[in-house]
Amino acid sequence: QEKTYHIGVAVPAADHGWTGGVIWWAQKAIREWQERDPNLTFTLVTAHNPSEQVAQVKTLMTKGIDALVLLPHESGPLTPIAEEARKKGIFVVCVDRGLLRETAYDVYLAGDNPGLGRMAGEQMAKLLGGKGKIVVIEGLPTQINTERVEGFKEIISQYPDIEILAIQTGYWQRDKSFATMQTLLQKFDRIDAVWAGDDDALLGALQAIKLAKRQDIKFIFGAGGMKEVVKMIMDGDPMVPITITYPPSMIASSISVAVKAIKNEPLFPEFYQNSIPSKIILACEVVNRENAARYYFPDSVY
Amino acid sequence: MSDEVQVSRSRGLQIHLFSEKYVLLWVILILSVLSASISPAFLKLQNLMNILWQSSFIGIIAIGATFVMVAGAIDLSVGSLTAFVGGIIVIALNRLVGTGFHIPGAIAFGVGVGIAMGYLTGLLVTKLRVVPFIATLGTMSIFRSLTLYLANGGEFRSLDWSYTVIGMGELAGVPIPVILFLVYGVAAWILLHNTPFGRHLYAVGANERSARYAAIDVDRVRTLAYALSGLSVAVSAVIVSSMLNSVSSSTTGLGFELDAIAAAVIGGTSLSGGRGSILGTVLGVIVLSIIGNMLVMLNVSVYLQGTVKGVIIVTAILAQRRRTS
Amino acid sequence: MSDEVQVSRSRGLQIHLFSEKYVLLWVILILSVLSASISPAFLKLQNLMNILWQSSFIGIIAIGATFVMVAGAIDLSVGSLTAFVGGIIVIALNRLVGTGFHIPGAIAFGVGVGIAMGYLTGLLVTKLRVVPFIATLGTMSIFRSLTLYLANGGEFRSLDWSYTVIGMGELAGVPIPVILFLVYGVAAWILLHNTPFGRHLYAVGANERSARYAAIDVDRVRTLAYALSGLSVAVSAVIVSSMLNSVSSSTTGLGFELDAIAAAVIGGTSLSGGRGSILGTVLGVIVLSIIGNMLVMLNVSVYLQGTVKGVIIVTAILAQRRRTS
Amino acid sequence: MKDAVVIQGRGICKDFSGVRVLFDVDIDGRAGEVHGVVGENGAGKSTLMNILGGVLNPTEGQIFFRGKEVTLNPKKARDLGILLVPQELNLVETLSIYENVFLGNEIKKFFFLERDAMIDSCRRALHAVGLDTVDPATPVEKLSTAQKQLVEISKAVLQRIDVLILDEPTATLTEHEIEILFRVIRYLKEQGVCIFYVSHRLREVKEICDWVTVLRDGRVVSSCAVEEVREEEIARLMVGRPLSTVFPPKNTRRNETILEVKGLTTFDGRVKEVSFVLHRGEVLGFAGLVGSGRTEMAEALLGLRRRRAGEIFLEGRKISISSPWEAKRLGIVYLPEERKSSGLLMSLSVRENVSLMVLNRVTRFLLLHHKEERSLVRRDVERLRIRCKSIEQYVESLSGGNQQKVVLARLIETQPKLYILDEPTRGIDIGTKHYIYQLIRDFAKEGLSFIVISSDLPEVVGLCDRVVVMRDGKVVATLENERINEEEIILYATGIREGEGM
Ligand SMILES: Nc1ncnc2c1ncn2[C@@H]1O[C@H](COP(=O)(O)OP(=O)(O)OP(=O)(O)O)[C@@H](O)[C@H]1O
Ligand SMILES: Nc1ncnc2c1ncn2[C@@H]1O[C@H](COP(=O)(O)OP(=O)(O)OP(=O)(O)O)[C@@H](O)[C@H]1O
Ligand SMILES: [Mg+2]
Ligand SMILES: [Mg+2]
Repeated sequence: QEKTYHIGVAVPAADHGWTGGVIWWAQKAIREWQERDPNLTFTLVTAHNPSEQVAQVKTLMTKGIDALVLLPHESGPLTPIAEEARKKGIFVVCVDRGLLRETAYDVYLAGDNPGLGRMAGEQMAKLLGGKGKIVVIEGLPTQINTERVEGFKEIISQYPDIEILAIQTGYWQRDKSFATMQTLLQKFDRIDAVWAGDDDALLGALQAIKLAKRQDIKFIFGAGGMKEVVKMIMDGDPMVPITITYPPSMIASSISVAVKAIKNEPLFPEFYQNSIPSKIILACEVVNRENAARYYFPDSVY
Repeated sequence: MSDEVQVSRSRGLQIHLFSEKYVLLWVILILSVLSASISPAFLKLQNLMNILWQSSFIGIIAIGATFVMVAGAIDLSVGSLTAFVGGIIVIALNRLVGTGFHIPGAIAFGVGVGIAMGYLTGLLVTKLRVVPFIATLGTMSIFRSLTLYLANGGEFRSLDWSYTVIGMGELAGVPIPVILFLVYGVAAWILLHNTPFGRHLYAVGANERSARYAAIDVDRVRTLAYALSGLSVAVSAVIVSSMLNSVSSSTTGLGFELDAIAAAVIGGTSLSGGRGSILGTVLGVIVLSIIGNMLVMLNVSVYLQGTVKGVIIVTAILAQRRRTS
Repeated sequence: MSDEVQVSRSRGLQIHLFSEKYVLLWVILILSVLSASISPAFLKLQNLMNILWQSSFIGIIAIGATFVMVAGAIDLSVGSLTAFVGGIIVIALNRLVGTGFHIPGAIAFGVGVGIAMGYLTGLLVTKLRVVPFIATLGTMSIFRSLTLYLANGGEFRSLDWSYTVIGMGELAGVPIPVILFLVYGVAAWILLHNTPFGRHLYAVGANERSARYAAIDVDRVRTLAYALSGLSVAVSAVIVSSMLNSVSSSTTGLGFELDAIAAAVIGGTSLSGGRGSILGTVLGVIVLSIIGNMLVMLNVSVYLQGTVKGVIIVTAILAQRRRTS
Repeated sequence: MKDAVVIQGRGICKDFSGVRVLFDVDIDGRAGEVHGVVGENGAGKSTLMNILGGVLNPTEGQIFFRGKEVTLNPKKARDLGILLVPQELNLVETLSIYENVFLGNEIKKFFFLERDAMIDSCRRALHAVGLDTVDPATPVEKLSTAQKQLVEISKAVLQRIDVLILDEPTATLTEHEIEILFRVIRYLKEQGVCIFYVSHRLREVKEICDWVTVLRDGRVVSSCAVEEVREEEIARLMVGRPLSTVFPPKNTRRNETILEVKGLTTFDGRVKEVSFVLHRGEVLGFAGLVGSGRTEMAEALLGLRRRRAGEIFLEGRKISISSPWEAKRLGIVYLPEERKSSGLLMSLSVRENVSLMVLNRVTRFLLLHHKEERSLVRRDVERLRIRCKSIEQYVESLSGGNQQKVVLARLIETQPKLYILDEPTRGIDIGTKHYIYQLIRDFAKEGLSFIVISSDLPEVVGLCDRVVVMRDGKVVATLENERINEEEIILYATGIREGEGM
């Protein structure tokens, strides 16, 4: 008789498009793995705040899991429970948001938020030719957002001719970003470019710009790699030249990593180490007109 | 103690500029002057239009909430119902594309669904006698979940971009949502303040027993109040979904319930029923929008926006010095 | 018609297993049997402990909310106050590290801050006469914003890991938060049901005017109810912050207010004041926790969890068939 | 037309949660007849009236309207022309007078309200009940209890009605308004309206009614023409035993002053320059018409109404009270006029209501001693003859008079230096009333002092040692000894005789 495995997947509840994408990708990976291997069972849970997530992880542990794929609501709050899980012999894959101590996870797989901010800054400088006035539509006031914005500001500060007129929040939501952009457009008569910290926010802000028929804004770009935005880039929308990936599919990769690890298989045949690397940082990639097709997943929700 | 209650109500054209009723106008004026003096762009006509625009979709929902609250109940489900009805409209629209009447057809369908859902919620409260708070907390959870399920956690995207005309279009320089808001407001005002039904809403909310003694069908009145809330949500869902030509199953409508109730309460509607007015609610929504607009205009730090907002709201209410628990 | 008010209340030791009061016990039993029959792991002692443990921090806040609601008011600020007090505790703890009394010192400080904030909110409602809904909506916004500001949007992290003992530790196999919850519940029960102050809370909530005429210092009573809510939040903040050994400024406590109010209402507390009990609230919280636990145990699809949750909550209330708007 | 039976109840029984409160009641209402219904508190009068008025359904029995059996509900009752003025007033406080009067029956044009038409007819109706100075657009919450009562009655002259049911309409009214009310009743009677009239004031019943039905413990014990019975006989039938209706002897000694009020004036002008003294062990009556400012005077004294001027001395010390809570600390307690909105905690039990002000007496080591509390409440329930199934019954389901007794019991337990009682016996049956008078006298003998505001003139005359008469917020006379009689009081209260230079 073959051994069966149970894997718990804990992610935040969808409070904006990206997290919605995470859930979609998690379900996709779960479905695909279950088709491939009937001995695998999964439980996917979503939480609205860190304490709820801790409670869910506890319940998963009681239910009995072999591996835990955890996208922590916040890093600090989930560290103790992840550590506890690991002590019980559960294989912990920590996704996207780090945990405080290395003893809390076996594998850390994440995007690079400060890197994303820096990359956005560099692209902004490049596209503007080092000169211009910009506004930033930032996200929910959280650690991730702060890291991105700080990274962005760090790069922009190296360009004395680029002025950040305002940094205001759009909460990573389309309608809120729309309203924020609408107001900023009234406040500033000349804006050269806009950076939205997220592709959902970008769509909202773009709508506001179009509606105001503002000619001064040369371009706007976001981050995330949402399919609508990738499509726009692919189709050569003049307003949206690029975006920077921060793929929600990282949850799917993490699930695969967890499966490989508990089955004691190498990551892929050509990978000569038997165990999984303990840290995997996904590079941020710039999506532009040339390479956009490779980032386009028409049936994804994000 | 209600000893110092004002003795006669201002009627008809008699206007007491300093009476309780007009405090909100003063609040709006003061906020505007403040914003304008720091950032002159605030006073641009376009910005004022934007404020009204941003008020429109919450405003219409808040009008619905006013009916429910005047009747002594509460509706927490409006936010997730907005997403649900919005999703339904987009689905219907996409199905009907090519028939030529896909936009009116989808809207009519959505409005029907909105009214039906409101009505059902009403029945839950009146016939099955579930306390309004819990009944609508339940439906809030259910509508959101069904929406997520229908969209698989993603979004509903309309296939016809011309649908955005409703949310983004203008008529003689006035955004269509603003026109809808005003028309809806006037209709609601007539209904609440000038028809027997409106009168009955007040009676039911203020004193259910008296209403019953006066041969008013209390359950029917309250159920209809919820149906009106459903209608308002549907109208708002049309605006929201057409504005962005899509509906996000996870975020559309998030927190609308709190905004709508807050607007109504700021406008003088009592949570315990029997008091409230459409004008008050409309002004309440505008106050909230002005605050939002102002925070961006004055470039207040995102971390401190909540403090500024909280302080302004409390101060605005303080200026009215009214109390109903 | 409310003429057919039930005539006698179950008293003292007399137990009517089918009376309204015990419906929640039945609900809990049925949910448990259901869960256990599908997933036997549900009945593991550890899981039942987990359920209690999960109930603890919301439960303590819900007890505070019960005081406020019995007194006819409402407190929406509990969630963000949890984050605020939690943050303050972690800051104090980090400052005091090395003094040897940093943990008790920080806790005492946090509890003090919690009570003070609750008291101030109470003054806002009673002395400045801001309607409770708006006053606490304002403070909710303000506390969250101050927390974000203090943490710069990030999180507060305690330097001493031994702090987690409170939130994660066990005593004779029982998690410490559960012990705290029980002790707090018993203390609250004594205060609400066995002291003149508790009786005054009911009086104030049942009819403010009558209470005032009966020589009760209504403002003081209500202010103290808010202070108790602040105390409860502080105790809960100790558990939450030590459980996580850190506090997230943006998400800790998010939505606690709705959970706490829902638990109290499920437990029979009226939103219009004058009715409610500690036991009811505690059972209400446990019902909510069981639902949460069950959804995970039974592996319900994430998109449909909301529907299941909503349906169960409404059904639980339906079983009680009670109505207060 | 006259004497035709309009409405008829046959074998009416009513249960409340399994407990029967009406047993096989037969009752006839004839056109052009005033039918008095009397009985002790909790006898079932209001329940019967509510059944005839369509707001309660009988558990058993039939109702016939003009010979046809009907099932009543509020709407049906209105369509048949039955109007009920309930004991506990049922006006919507936040709506205006005319809105209340037309509630559920609005005048409309197409779908819209016809405000002016409603205000006009409402004004005429108010005029008929003597409220000519009141604007129909005034919110009801600003009216005094008596005015609200009159507003309810005004509905009767507005609509075409066949049956009018008045449940204790005069409990808060003074002689002047009662006269107006009687005028209205006589007018309606001539129009052939059938009127039911519930009252504890037997003198009124003798005066206005043609027929009287006596209820005891939910059963009809007698039903006969009014001429056939004397007042004392009705009382005996009600209670089931002979009653003494003589007031206890008054206090003739004059002790030291306990309270002195000088020039009390409120901001709203309802109380002007009120001065009086109260001695220890004295019962001081306050008489006057509705709106004469007696209630306001009490409220101003307690700080519930803002004072503009005036000094208050308690036992020679100048005091300034800003809330009933402070007043209680100083030994002054107040019985509010309106029990429903200011006295009772409807959602709480008899026990919790009665013990509310004396919780400190049943507290041991900071905790409530439930057994002591219960025995304290049981004692009060017994001596005031509060009719309730248990002390855990919600006061909401008590009869009106029993609710009044609950509030009174709460006050009596406090035993302060000074009581201010506003309409203490409102709605209380004659049996208990005399017990209460005796209690007041006993307390007075022990040195407690009383201010009794009352609209019941025989009560003022029979109970009080001295009587202050107020009119338009001013004290117009202070009567002592043999000058305390109904005639004298009415002369001053109505302003026919001017004040004596006060
Ligand atoms: N809703 C109710 N639920 C339970 N019992 C009730 C209810 N209403 C009335 N009762 C009971 O019915 C009995 C008769 O009450 P009713 O109000 O008819 O008395 P009443 O003759 O009008 O007395 P009063 O003179 O005090 O007004 C009382 O014992 C009362 O407690
Ligand atoms: N002419 C009036 N117009 C409007 N309101 C009045 C008028 N007269 C009295 N009132 C109202 O009457 C209320 C108090 O008067 P009230 O009738 O209670 O005095 P009172 O002398 O105690 O009479 P009673 O106790 O017999 O009702 C006040 O709240 C006031 O608003
Ligand atoms: Mg009665
Ligand atoms: Mg009075």
